[in-house]
Amino acid sequence: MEKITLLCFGVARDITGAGNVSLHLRPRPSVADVRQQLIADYPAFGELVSFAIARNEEYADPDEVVENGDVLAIIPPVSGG
Amino acid sequence: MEKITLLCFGVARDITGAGNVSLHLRPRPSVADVRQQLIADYPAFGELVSFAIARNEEYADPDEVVENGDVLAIIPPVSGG
Amino acid sequence: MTDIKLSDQKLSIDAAYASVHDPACGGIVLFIGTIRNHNKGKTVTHLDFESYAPMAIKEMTRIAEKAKSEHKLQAVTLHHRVGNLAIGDIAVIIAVSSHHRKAAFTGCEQVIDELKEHVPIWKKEFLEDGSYWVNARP
Amino acid sequence: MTDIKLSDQKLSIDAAYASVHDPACGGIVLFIGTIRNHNKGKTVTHLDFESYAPMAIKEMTRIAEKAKSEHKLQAVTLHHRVGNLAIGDIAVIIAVSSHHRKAAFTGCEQVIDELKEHVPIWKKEFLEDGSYWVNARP
Repeated sequence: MEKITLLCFGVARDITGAGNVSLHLRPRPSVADVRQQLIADYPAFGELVSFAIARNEEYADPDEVVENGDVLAIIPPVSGG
Repeated sequence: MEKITLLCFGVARDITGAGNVSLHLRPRPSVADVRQQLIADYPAFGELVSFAIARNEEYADPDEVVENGDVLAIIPPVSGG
Repeated sequence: MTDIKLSDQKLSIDAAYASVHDPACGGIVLFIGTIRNHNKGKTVTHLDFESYAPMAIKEMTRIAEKAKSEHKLQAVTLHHRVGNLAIGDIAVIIAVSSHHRKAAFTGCEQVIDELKEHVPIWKKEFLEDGSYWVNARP
Repeated sequence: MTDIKLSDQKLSIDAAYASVHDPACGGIVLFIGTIRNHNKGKTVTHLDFESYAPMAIKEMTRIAEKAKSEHKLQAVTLHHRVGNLAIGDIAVIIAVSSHHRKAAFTGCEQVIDELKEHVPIWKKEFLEDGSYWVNARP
């Protein structure tokens, strides 16, 4: 098992109660695996309109593989402008 | 015959050499008559891309009748903005 | 609200913005037309704007009111400069506020399009080797 | 040129205008997004904007560059405010200059549309009786 840390913003910070959250996953998980584990650990994420995962400051596709050292973030529905 | 005076702006002032121009027409001419007389007296108006006649500060239709006391103006192609 | 002005003084973007700003409206679109340093490959040195003022004000008001009602805008401001203008000077400012930003964009564009077509204002361009009334001759 | 800024200081319309102003371009379009005093029938007292700053800057840059190349714009400026904002404050300014005004309108509208869809900035609205993250929940 590997510890994966994600940055939390907006409603994600409210849900996890902190600026980042750690999940335990097999090594080199896909982005889809990370999403799934996040919802398993924090079911409230399943109640959002949607959310994305960013990898190294870009929107990540579900089948991308998370490498050691990647910076991950939870991106709840944006509302700038 | 009646004297009809038109205000001149932009290139119209250059053509007539003054801020207004007088034409001699039968009483109660149509706007089309005014246009025609203007081109007869100042053929250079026929060389413009187009021009309109305003009656009482509004664009006039060719078949409108010019009444005593109306304020007429020659409106060369506009170029504001 | 519509705010129409024909002025021989410098136009202010802040004043145009303030005139349409409304705490109930989230979206404001501005169009700012400035004097370009060239036209059709020739270098422009400065410009002169002349207007048939009372009719220009009437047409500007009509165009602003029409856009306001057609696109359900909150406020439309239309300020046009006249007189002698230098390169870079602002010739026209259109400001539109709306509850819906799409309507603000469409309304603002309609106002500048119709202004350029109908408002009796004439621009004389001064080039290095002469001057001419824009759009007048083929 | 593109000019991207994420700032916790008041945004300046004049600065945004100046950043795209170019004597070769006659047309400038600005979009200004301000804080509304109501949303869905509720009275808003103030707002908090949070961002994932490095990613927000990347997305803003990508969106501005894309609009610039797709619509052949001369310059695109995109300034967004973060932190605590009051009613009437400016949240975002987009300024676009172009040789063709139609492209300036289309490009400016595209930038605000894409910003609202993609840029990682989150708005928390404070009402008289509570607060919530806008768009987060159904």
